[in-house]
Amino acid sequence: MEGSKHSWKAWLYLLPVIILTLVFTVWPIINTIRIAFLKDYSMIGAMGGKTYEFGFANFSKVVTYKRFTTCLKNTVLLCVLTVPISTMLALLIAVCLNAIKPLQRLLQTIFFLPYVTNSIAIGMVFAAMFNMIGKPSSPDSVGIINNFLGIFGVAPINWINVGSEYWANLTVMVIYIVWNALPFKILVLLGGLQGVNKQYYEAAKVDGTSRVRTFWRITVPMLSPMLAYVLITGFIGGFKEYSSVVGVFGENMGPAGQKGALNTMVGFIYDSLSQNNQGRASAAALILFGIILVVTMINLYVSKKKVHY
Amino acid sequence: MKKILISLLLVFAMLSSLLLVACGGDTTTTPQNQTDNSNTPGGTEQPAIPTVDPADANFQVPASGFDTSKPVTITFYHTMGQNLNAVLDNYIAEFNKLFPNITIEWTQVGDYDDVRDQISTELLAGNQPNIAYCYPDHVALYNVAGAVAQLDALIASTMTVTHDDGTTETLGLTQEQIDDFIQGYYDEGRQFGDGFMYSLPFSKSTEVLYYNKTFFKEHNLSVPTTWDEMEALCQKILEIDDHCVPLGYDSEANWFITMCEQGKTPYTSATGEHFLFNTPENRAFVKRFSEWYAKGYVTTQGLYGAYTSGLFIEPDPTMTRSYMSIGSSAGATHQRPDRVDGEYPFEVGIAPIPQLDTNNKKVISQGPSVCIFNASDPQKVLASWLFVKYLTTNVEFQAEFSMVSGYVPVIKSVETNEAYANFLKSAENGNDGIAALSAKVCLDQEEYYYASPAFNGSSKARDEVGALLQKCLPLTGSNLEDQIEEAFEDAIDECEYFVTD
Amino acid sequence: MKVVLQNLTKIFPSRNKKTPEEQVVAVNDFTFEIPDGKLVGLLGPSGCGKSTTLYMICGLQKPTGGSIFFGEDDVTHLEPEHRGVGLVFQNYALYPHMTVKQNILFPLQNMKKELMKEVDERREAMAAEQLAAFNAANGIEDAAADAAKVPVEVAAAAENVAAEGITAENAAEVTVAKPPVFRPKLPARQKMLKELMLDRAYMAARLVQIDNLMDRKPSELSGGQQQRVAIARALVKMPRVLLLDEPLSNLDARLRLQTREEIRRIQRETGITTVFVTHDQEEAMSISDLIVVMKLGVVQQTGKPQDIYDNPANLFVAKFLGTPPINVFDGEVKNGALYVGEDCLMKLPGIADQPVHVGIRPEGFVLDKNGPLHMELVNVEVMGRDMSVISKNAAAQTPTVRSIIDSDLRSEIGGETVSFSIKPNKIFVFHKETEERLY
Amino acid sequence: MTAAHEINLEQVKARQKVVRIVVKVLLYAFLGFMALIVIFPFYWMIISSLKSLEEYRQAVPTFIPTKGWHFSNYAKAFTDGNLGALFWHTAYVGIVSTIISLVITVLAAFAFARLEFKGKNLLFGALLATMMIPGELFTITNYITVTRFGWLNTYTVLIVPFLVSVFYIYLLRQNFMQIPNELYLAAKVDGTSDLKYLWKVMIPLALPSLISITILKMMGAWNSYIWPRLVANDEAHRMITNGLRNAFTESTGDVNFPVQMAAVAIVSFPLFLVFIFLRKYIMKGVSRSGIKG
Repeated sequence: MEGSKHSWKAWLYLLPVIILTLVFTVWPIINTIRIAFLKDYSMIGAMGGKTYEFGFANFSKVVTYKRFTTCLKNTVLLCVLTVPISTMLALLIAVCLNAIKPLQRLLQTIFFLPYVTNSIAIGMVFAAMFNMIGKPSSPDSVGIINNFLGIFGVAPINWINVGSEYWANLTVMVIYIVWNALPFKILVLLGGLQGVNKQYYEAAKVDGTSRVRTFWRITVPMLSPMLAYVLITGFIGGFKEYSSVVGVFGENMGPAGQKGALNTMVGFIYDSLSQNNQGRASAAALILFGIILVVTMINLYVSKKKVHY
Repeated sequence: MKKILISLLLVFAMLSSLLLVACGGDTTTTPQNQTDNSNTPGGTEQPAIPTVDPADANFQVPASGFDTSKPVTITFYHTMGQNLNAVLDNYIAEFNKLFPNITIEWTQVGDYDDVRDQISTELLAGNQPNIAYCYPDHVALYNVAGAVAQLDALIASTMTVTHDDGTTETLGLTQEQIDDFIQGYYDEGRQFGDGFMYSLPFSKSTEVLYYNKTFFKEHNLSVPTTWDEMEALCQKILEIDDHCVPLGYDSEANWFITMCEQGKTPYTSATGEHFLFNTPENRAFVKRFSEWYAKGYVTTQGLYGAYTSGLFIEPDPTMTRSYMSIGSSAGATHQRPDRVDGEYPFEVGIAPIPQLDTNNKKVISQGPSVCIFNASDPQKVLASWLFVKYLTTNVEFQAEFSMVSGYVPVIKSVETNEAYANFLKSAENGNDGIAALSAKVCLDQEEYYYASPAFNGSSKARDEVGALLQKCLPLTGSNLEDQIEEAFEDAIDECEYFVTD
Repeated sequence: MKVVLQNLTKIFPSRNKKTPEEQVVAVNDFTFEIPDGKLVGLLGPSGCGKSTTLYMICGLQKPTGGSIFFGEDDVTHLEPEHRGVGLVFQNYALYPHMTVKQNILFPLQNMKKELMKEVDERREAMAAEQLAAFNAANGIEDAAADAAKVPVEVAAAAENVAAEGITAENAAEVTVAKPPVFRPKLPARQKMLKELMLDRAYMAARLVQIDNLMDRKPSELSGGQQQRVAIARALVKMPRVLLLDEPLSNLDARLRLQTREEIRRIQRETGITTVFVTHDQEEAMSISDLIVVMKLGVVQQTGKPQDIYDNPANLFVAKFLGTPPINVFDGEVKNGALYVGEDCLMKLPGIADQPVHVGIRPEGFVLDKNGPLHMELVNVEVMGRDMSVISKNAAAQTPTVRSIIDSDLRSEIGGETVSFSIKPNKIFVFHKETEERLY
Repeated sequence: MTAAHEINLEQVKARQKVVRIVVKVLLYAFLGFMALIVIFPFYWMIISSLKSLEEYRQAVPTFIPTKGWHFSNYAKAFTDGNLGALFWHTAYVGIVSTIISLVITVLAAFAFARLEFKGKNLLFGALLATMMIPGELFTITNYITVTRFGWLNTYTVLIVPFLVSVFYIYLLRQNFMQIPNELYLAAKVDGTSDLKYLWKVMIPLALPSLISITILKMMGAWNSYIWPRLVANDEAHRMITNGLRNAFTESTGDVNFPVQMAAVAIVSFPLFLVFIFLRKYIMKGVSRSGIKG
């Protein structure tokens, strides 16, 4: 294609996108960066005529915050656990779905349901399932999951109530996030699976390849572009996890008595925003953006190596 | 993919370079009025409210007064549900009979925090409403931008305003009207440290002690008036029913702040050093309640996982139940058990909450106030003032609103209202009159109300002390005191980290 | 390994449930025996069921009726992996993310058990050699006695070694008591297995001459090379039967000829029973030992290519084989003689008078001034050694008739008309309706 | 062939049959179990919407409503929350924003996929980078911008700021890149203009993706909450999620959950129907996009 002659046309087609992005994305980013360097900048304060000194005070304040490492640890842990698990689970479900004919359509629809279920409902359900209302020892209610585990003789576990351990909270969060992430991933991977040429499987069958080997040596490599795409977007989304923690633990971001135990980076940004400290919130957001950028770079680099086109 | 990699790097570089260019300009949105409203320093421990000269208020009544001919529209943000909106509409119709030129557009924004978030953002673009439901710390936040009108000049104004039907009223509040307000509620509008009046009380509630009257009669237990009596009572109740949790106290934050007030120990201050609650006395009562929790005397909404009223109204004796529940007086209807085949399983009694020292009785005052925002057009402020004055001083409105909402009126003269009077009388006929009973108990405690100091960040203090108590109650072990001390320091650090003047 | 198909049928149910009769009979009662070590071509127009038959032989398709035998085994309902079958797809189906070497090694990695047997046999042989060398070095006379013991000891040694756990020492006690101890030194089994697999892979690669492309990705190879990799992958596990699905259809003309020969050579060298499917009759004729001509799921004729060419069972087979294709005329048998238009071509004793199709091979025409068949000359194409005379005749079913004549006789053609006599073995007569062969 | 071989063959066939059955059973068991886990919240939403408030607030959650099936909740939800109006507002915003955004996305994707121009990759990289920034930061700055534009309490403010979704441009670009370039060159040769080519060739080929983008975009409009409440919460423009949140709060601030769940169920139903009908397209759309990463 002739480069220059066409370029004005291309820019014309891109005009709407560029204008809208400039106004509603780029300007806020610039404003965010500007504010990030104004010590404890508050928009309301600026309205009241306060002035703010320029400098890295916000960044140092964010990094030295007692619970910064907790927020970072929670975010990274949630991300590193949920993205691979949900991707692998989605892949397994997609492969099984692809392997059956009867009931396939019905199951496909069921697996898409969470996409349509309202987030308020999800939060309530998880409370009902994992909540232990009443004294732990009393027979009142130890929650549906504990009753279910009780059948197998497992003593009721204190998942999210007062005095629950970190690992129990984390498990509930992982289940919640994986449950939320599944439908879209299944959709994408199932779509990808149907795009793979059937003859590779026939060739493998003739060569007597076991199901497991076929899965690892043919299905996964063939789907690698899709998997890379799902993992990268998964990590970007994973690092911005917040609403799911609020869904399960409410504004307390942790079980009763442990406020902020499960707080995430975005949760920390919200804490600053709720105190109208936009300066510190912006600094935290930039740090988070830096982390996501680095992680995405690594992902892109790794996927370039592993992914077959 | 390689191409995208490089472009991402470039993008990051581009963004940071743009920053240096852009950082010079500062958004100089010119707010409506540019008065400096930083909190004047000073103010003692439990600050006596400094007297101010109305002439210094940031809103002065124009000489021409309120122009009843010119049409003016004012907006009102609140959190009223369906049934309360109906009451509001009736009285707006009444108000329009007096001032046909004022149109009132109200919006139910959501809960109280929604109102604060909405307004704190609208402020930035200068299109905040005219009147809004508010809590003291909301007003403190708006004041950072100097947005709330100080009412002193309006209150003091002796100008007269003529209604459509010819009758007149003084623009300001007559001394008689001021005295009609319940003192505790009225002062709430003036404890921002600078002595100016920022809000009028709208409808209030407090915390009351709901108790299982039938159970108390059966075992001839007396209603506790002090925390020591409460401790003994809980012990006795546990002996009767070891399966229960004698007391459910819904809000941990209220409990902590009320104990500070009752024990006259410092909690926060509107000026100077804000967070003062880390004192030996406070740690002591927290330790005491932690021991109560260990003995199974008490639980809270956070620790129980649901409203403790659920425990209180539990009809089935085999399930965990509570025989006392301290909660909002407005939530009386939720503290009443459902009828079991036509009959109430037990009768609910209501009493004031226990006190530390009976001659320094303190109980929290909750419920929304209303504040008026400065506006470029003074007529809007005047119209808003007239409407707010109308709602807070009109006996019929205060009566009807209280009866429907379960809140209590802010003015004493409501007792003269005949409808409200026999509403109170209905307190005798058992659970059906529970709302009336709750209102009566509130009215008895009028002079014991306290309001905590309000400053930008006081809501953070409230959240943190609530979380602090919630963390300390379940603590056990030999080094309980150290754990509590550490929790207190942690809470103070958290407050100081997030709240920056 | 001979392959026997007994009244094999395959019926695909109709697409929508409501109209069951719309079902497709892909293969209809196909009985045929593929002799061991032979190269058989399944030939027919597209949609004649040849590919379906191939897939049924390899097990990817389940037959609706009939059965398939590999030698004595009835493999009809056996999964493909247990049949020991090598399949080459039309568009190769090479795993794009694997190098050529990995592609070829892939089938072997599924056969670790069988390969391990071979590894153990090799190890036994090595152990025996070392023992013999050991005895010779230590001058043990009665080698025969030791030899007698050898199989026992070596077998024991083999198991011990195979069991890995047992050390070499106790193997020694069994053998010579006093003299120096004999210890077989054998590399680890896994390493030997790897080497065996690599050997097999390189052997297959050399067989198809792509051993220099082992580390390339399929996308970097030409069509012909990919084709050969696919064949190597099919052969590496030494299948009992090799199946090729239109192996040459994706290649350009020149490469097709060359690869055709390759396939023939490979099949000859390995002596493996091979079935390949094609719609190109020239390809089938050139390299198959036997061909099966099919039409709409029904076998028309089977046999050696030359026999079928010279002796077609019906008009379809005659038309299908041979390039340039056979010329067909509307003819008539009248009282024992065959007439095309007015020309009487030949005597046909014993065939009732009836209208017939008359097929004449292009090479069946002989220039003959007073030949019986008179044609209108259209054109002459000289193609080096022979020339193609294009002529017209009212009775011909095709607009032009093409005959191949030796180009030296170029001078004899002139003027408007040309007349031929017909070689008796190059003319066939078919029944008008059934198109069955009469003469 | 020896008899031993014969038995071995029978054995293999028998084992093969067993393996096939076992695999089938495992497959359905796994899918069934996962389906149960996925559907449970949806089931709980429906069940909660049929319970009375008291039963809902009970400490011990019940699987089946014991205190009567309250279908009245659905009627109450529809009337109290005036779902009709809310529904129309959300649908209007959803449809209009989807249509405009589709046009923009198609044009942008076409430019990125087909045309060569300086800085193309830089621009695309920049767009991708914006996906990484947590959106919460933009809300306030954008609020000031839209107020300056005077768009408050209009449909514009609900539609315009979200027209650009980088994610869908990326999806469509992948899709367009799979259409062989020769088609474009051939079209150029016979003089068809870019737009005609786009309309005649590229859009029909990428139809599945376009449909899946439309559906996913509509769902976005359905779930948006913070921005609509901030900028257009007046009666004439209130969106569903805002309407739902406080339509059922009683005077004391307690939310009547069962009725709210009923409203949520009513709202989710159309989305569910849309998915069922266009499932095939969504599947195809998404698959075609990812192959060439």
